[in-house]
Amino acid sequence: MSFGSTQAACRALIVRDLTLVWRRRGDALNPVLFALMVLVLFPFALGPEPQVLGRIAAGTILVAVLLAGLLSMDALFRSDLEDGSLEQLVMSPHPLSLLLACKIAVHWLTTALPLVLASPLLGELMNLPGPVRPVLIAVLALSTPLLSLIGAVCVALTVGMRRSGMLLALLVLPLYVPVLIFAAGACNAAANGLPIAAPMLWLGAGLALSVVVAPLACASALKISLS
Amino acid sequence: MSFGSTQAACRALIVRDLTLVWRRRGDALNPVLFALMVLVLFPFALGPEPQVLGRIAAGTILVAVLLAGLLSMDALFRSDLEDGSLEQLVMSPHPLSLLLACKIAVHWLTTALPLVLASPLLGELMNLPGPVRPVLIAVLALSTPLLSLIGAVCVALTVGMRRSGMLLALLVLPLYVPVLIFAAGACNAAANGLPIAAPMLWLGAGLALSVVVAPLACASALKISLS
Amino acid sequence: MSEFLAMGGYGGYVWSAYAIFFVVLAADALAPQLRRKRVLRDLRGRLKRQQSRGGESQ
Amino acid sequence: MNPLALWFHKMGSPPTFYRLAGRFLPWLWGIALISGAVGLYGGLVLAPSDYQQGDAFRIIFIHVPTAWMSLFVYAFMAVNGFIALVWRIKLSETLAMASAPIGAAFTAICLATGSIWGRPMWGTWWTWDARLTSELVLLFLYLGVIGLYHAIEDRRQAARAAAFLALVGVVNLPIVHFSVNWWNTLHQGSTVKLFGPSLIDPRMLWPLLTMAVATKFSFAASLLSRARVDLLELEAGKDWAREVALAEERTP
Amino acid sequence: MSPADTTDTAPLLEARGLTFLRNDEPIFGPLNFALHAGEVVLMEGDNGSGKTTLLKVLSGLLPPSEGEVLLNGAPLTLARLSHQVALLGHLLGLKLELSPLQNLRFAMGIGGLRAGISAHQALASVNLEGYEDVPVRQLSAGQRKRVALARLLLVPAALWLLDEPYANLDRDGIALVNRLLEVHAHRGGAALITSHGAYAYTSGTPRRLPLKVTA
Amino acid sequence: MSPADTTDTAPLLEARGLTFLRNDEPIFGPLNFALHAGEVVLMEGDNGSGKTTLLKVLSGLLPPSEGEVLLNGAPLTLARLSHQVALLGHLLGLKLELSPLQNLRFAMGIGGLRAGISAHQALASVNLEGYEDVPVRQLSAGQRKRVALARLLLVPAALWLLDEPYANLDRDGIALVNRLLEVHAHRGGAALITSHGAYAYTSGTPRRLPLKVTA
Ligand code: HEM
Ligand SMILES: Nc1ncnc2c1ncn2[C@@H]1O[C@H](COP(=O)(O)OP(=O)(O)OP(=O)(O)O)[C@@H](O)[C@H]1O
Ligand SMILES: Nc1ncnc2c1ncn2[C@@H]1O[C@H](COP(=O)(O)OP(=O)(O)OP(=O)(O)O)[C@@H](O)[C@H]1O
Ligand SMILES: [Mg+2]
Ligand SMILES: [Mg+2]
Repeated sequence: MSFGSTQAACRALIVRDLTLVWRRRGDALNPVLFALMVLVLFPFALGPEPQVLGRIAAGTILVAVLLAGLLSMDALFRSDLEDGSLEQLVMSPHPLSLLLACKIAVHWLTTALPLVLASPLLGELMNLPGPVRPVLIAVLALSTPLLSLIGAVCVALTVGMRRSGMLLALLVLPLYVPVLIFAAGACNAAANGLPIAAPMLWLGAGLALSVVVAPLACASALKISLS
Repeated sequence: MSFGSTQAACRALIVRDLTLVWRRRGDALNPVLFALMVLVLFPFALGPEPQVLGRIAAGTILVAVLLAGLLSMDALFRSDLEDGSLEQLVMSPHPLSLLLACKIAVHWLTTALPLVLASPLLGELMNLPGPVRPVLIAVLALSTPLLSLIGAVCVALTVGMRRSGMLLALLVLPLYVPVLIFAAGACNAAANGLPIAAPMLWLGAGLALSVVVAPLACASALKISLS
Repeated sequence: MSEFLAMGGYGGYVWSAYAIFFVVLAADALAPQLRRKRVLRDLRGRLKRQQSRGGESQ
Repeated sequence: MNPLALWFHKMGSPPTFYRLAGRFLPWLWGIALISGAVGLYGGLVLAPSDYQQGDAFRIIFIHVPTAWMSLFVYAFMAVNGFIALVWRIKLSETLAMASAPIGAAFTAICLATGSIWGRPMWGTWWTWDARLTSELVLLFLYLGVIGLYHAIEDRRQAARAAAFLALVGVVNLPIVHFSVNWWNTLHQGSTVKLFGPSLIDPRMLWPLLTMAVATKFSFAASLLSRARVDLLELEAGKDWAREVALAEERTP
Repeated sequence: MSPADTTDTAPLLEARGLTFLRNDEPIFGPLNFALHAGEVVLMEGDNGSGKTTLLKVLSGLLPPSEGEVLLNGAPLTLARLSHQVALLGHLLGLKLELSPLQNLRFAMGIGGLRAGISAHQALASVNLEGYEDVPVRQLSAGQRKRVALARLLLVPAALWLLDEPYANLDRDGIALVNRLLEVHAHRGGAALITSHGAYAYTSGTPRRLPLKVTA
Repeated sequence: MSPADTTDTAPLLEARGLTFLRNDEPIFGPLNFALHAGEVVLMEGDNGSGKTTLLKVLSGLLPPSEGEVLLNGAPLTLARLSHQVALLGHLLGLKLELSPLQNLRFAMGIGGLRAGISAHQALASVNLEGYEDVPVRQLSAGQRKRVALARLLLVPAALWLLDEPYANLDRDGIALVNRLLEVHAHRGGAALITSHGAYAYTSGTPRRLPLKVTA
């Protein structure tokens, strides 16, 4: 009789979640497509003048990525809740926060990473000025995991609810605002040829902090909302 | 023994749906709050310069209202599907399209109308130029029912699916683009002091057409996706 | 008096601000009173239901 | 047991609290109304008009107290939420959840009066300045707490979840307060200081402080009457609630 | 409830060579059966044998792949059928936010009202007096099922299609369902009910309709 | 399975004055009971009497409002308990996209593995040979329940908490559950199973634990 190591548990969870994503690999593209479509709407809504679009490109891309991430967040625990595997996870003998960290990591890998990789394309679409492009990628790489971690805590709070979509947005957006401010700050600085170190450092510090704190908070929130 | 008139059936449906909204009246504000929050994100992402904001205000408000409507659309049939009353509705002896038209009307009244009413506030927030303001309200009053009707058909197609959120967005957005183009066209014309009759007429024509066609299409789509 | 109401030309601003202040705070104060009435009514209805059901079973 | 928790257990048993709060309430409302009347007379009539802003500055007597209250009530809610999460004391849950709508009301007043004031002073109803925006985010936080509380069916679980969210949102408080120092904003910086001399005419200062007292008391009164109803609803099955219901029927 | 003395009238429901395919795999084979007024038929089948699917076909929600369904001798269409057929599936079709009375009023508005019964009486006959105005959310699973049964009593449908009506009910509830079925059969209605065989249909021996997977 | 000869050892599970309140309304009253190794206890109660809630409290998912739960004589904490307790609720905890084998592998990774059994063997003992690699979505309801039962066999938990294990199962499935329970009891495990009384627990007469609402 063996109770299994925590490492084995994490591995089993990651393997399962990746397999599930692979089984529904069409869905993994959804956030990219959504962001793409939000961005496509803007030229229609504003008219196609390149200067206007270029001026607002970085900000709009950030907002689109943020909204896409927000909408994909809802699915983080939903299917596990609906089929009862979330209870199995909570009852497992291993630290819940570690298991949740694995889940969040897989979720980021499969929903946000494609967005980061697609960002040069999005920049091209929106006429993003040249010097901002590498900065935008770096900013997205730093801020999307931060958004995922913050979002996961709020999702854990709303997980037992029906019709949680809008409520989740209401809970999450105030917490996303600071991330957005620093991300946009870096892009603006790059556009004006100013140093971008300060906002990037803030983002990095936020990420480091939330990597440690968010899984713990997420675990407590989950226990509250399952009870 | 009486089988009841179609009029009585519609009245029963409207009374029930309104009672349900009233029971959860907090939720009815969600679309407004969401649109507000999307708009709030833009000044953070773009910086607070009033001219820039004013230039993109009308378009951004349209996109925000469109996204809020899209997200609230998902709930149109969901709870009826989940508790089985959708089957009762489909099996009722009265024309399904008429019943669905009532449902869509109540949904518009309770989710989109608050958005239309809140649009002056949104315009104020985004520094919308003065002459565009009345036009924006008129445009929203014409285009939100159109969006609801188009959206309802797509929702009816995806209603049986789990995790339909993103998929719905993909289906609906291409259909929303023409509406967006005319709506933005009217606002741009107003901003430049040009006549706005043409795009408004197109919107009105689209609305008239879809008031007739969409409930029928919605009924067929629903029957397909329930079987 | 009318000079006081005019507030040096800023009357509209000042008085509308004060109006909002009073209306919102009055609503805030009234809301619990109304809810209290409803809760007490529900409570009494519940008591009656329990009594009538208890009477039936005995 | 922790002495704080012990105190809460004694004072905070719902029937005791219900009775005590009922006895305090008239006094709290009375003080709030009287000090409010005095403060308003001082602010609207006695205080001289500002040399720069004319009479428009009189909005200060409601704007600033409600702004302070918007922060104070949030802090109060978060502290009670923390107690509710750690020691699971029902009274704290109730107090935290009852303060959310009051805080939202103060925040809304602050935003509304601020933007009415901004129109003549800055020439615009709204700008995306750090203080204004962070105050708006504060309103959203309040609304999120209220929304989460009402979205969950079990009242106590709902209170814990919403209290958790309130705690997470505490990061916004220092941002609201220090935004005028950290970023250069259109909004003016601190003029009233707790320690050291204030940069404001005493004839303006005393009505302002009186109004601050009045809003504090109106908060306390509103909080207690909300918490009373909440406890009554929460404990509807208990004997004391039945007795209250019957007693109120006899003396309506 | 004596099936023998009603067989000479036109059957209320008749299936002729009824087949349903999903992805070209047969779910249930060619079925031929008739259901006469006054009959209660218990349909038995193992898990996944297609009971729920058959009821959906019979109620017009799913189109049959082959064969046809006759209602009073005429082919089934969704519009004609709905006056005559009431379906109670796994999902009860109740709004949790509304009271039993509000739910029943909606059902009457949509489906019509049988002569000689009111919503209050229907609730009384399923032992729910006193719960008229309590939100359904606050009712237990068994009480919710009773509200759905009250709807059956209320709407003027002669044919009841009940999918596992006993599931999740306690012994009292099971007895209630049997009583309602008996009353319904006595006044000339008919019912087709499903079960996977682990529950007892206690009042008399109903005609059984075995459902075999043909694949 | 003879409860008498095990009562002198420390009970596997013990509840002392266990109470659970929802919105301050008691769901189940002060409960006192002990469950010894080798016992299978059938918990009966009407709809809404709190059976599911009790199982959740016993498995640590819900905190008790009053009283305590002892596991092998020590108070229950979520971390300690999970090696020893397996819960099978209304929701089976299976991923429909994955095969039974993949689902079992995940369960082993999270919950550990009992000595002397493999995933293949567990599937065989619930009569699912040949279905190892079919996505669970394509299995019938009864077969899905069997996969969940295989998980019980696999993880090293001495105490099984089964919520309505017979529901939705046909007669074969019910017999299988009873067989598994017997085997588990014989090798020193214990099980608490719920039922609303309409199903028959066929093998012998189990000890019954009535659950009364105290309100
Ligand atoms: C929508 C617009 C406004 C918002 C949201 C707002 C918000 C706030 C907040 C939150 C505070 C309290 C800060 C703290 O104590 O930490 C405050 C204080 C204050 N506000 Fe505003 N304000 C707005 C407009 C204005 C305008 C237009 C003026 C005057 C021109 C003004 C004058 C003041 C003054 C004098 C204080 C007191 C500062 C002190 O002594 O600490 N505000 N405001
Ligand atoms: N929506 C669907 N898509 C594909 N296959 C389905 C669908 N619904 C049911 N099936 C399959 O059709 C078959 C019959 O299902 P049905 O629900 O009718 O069975 P049942 O007799 O009601 O079983 P149970 O006793 O579990 O309720 C099963 O094999 C099932 O897997
Ligand atoms: N999440 C919840 N929130 C509020 N009340 C609940 C919740 N879950 C259950 N209840 C209530 O608690 C009581 C006990 O429910 P529980 O599910 O434990 O009953 P049960 O004995 O399992 O009934 P059944 O035979 O229907 O499964 C019921 O009255 C139910 O309405
Ligand atoms: Mg079935
Ligand atoms: Mg149960």
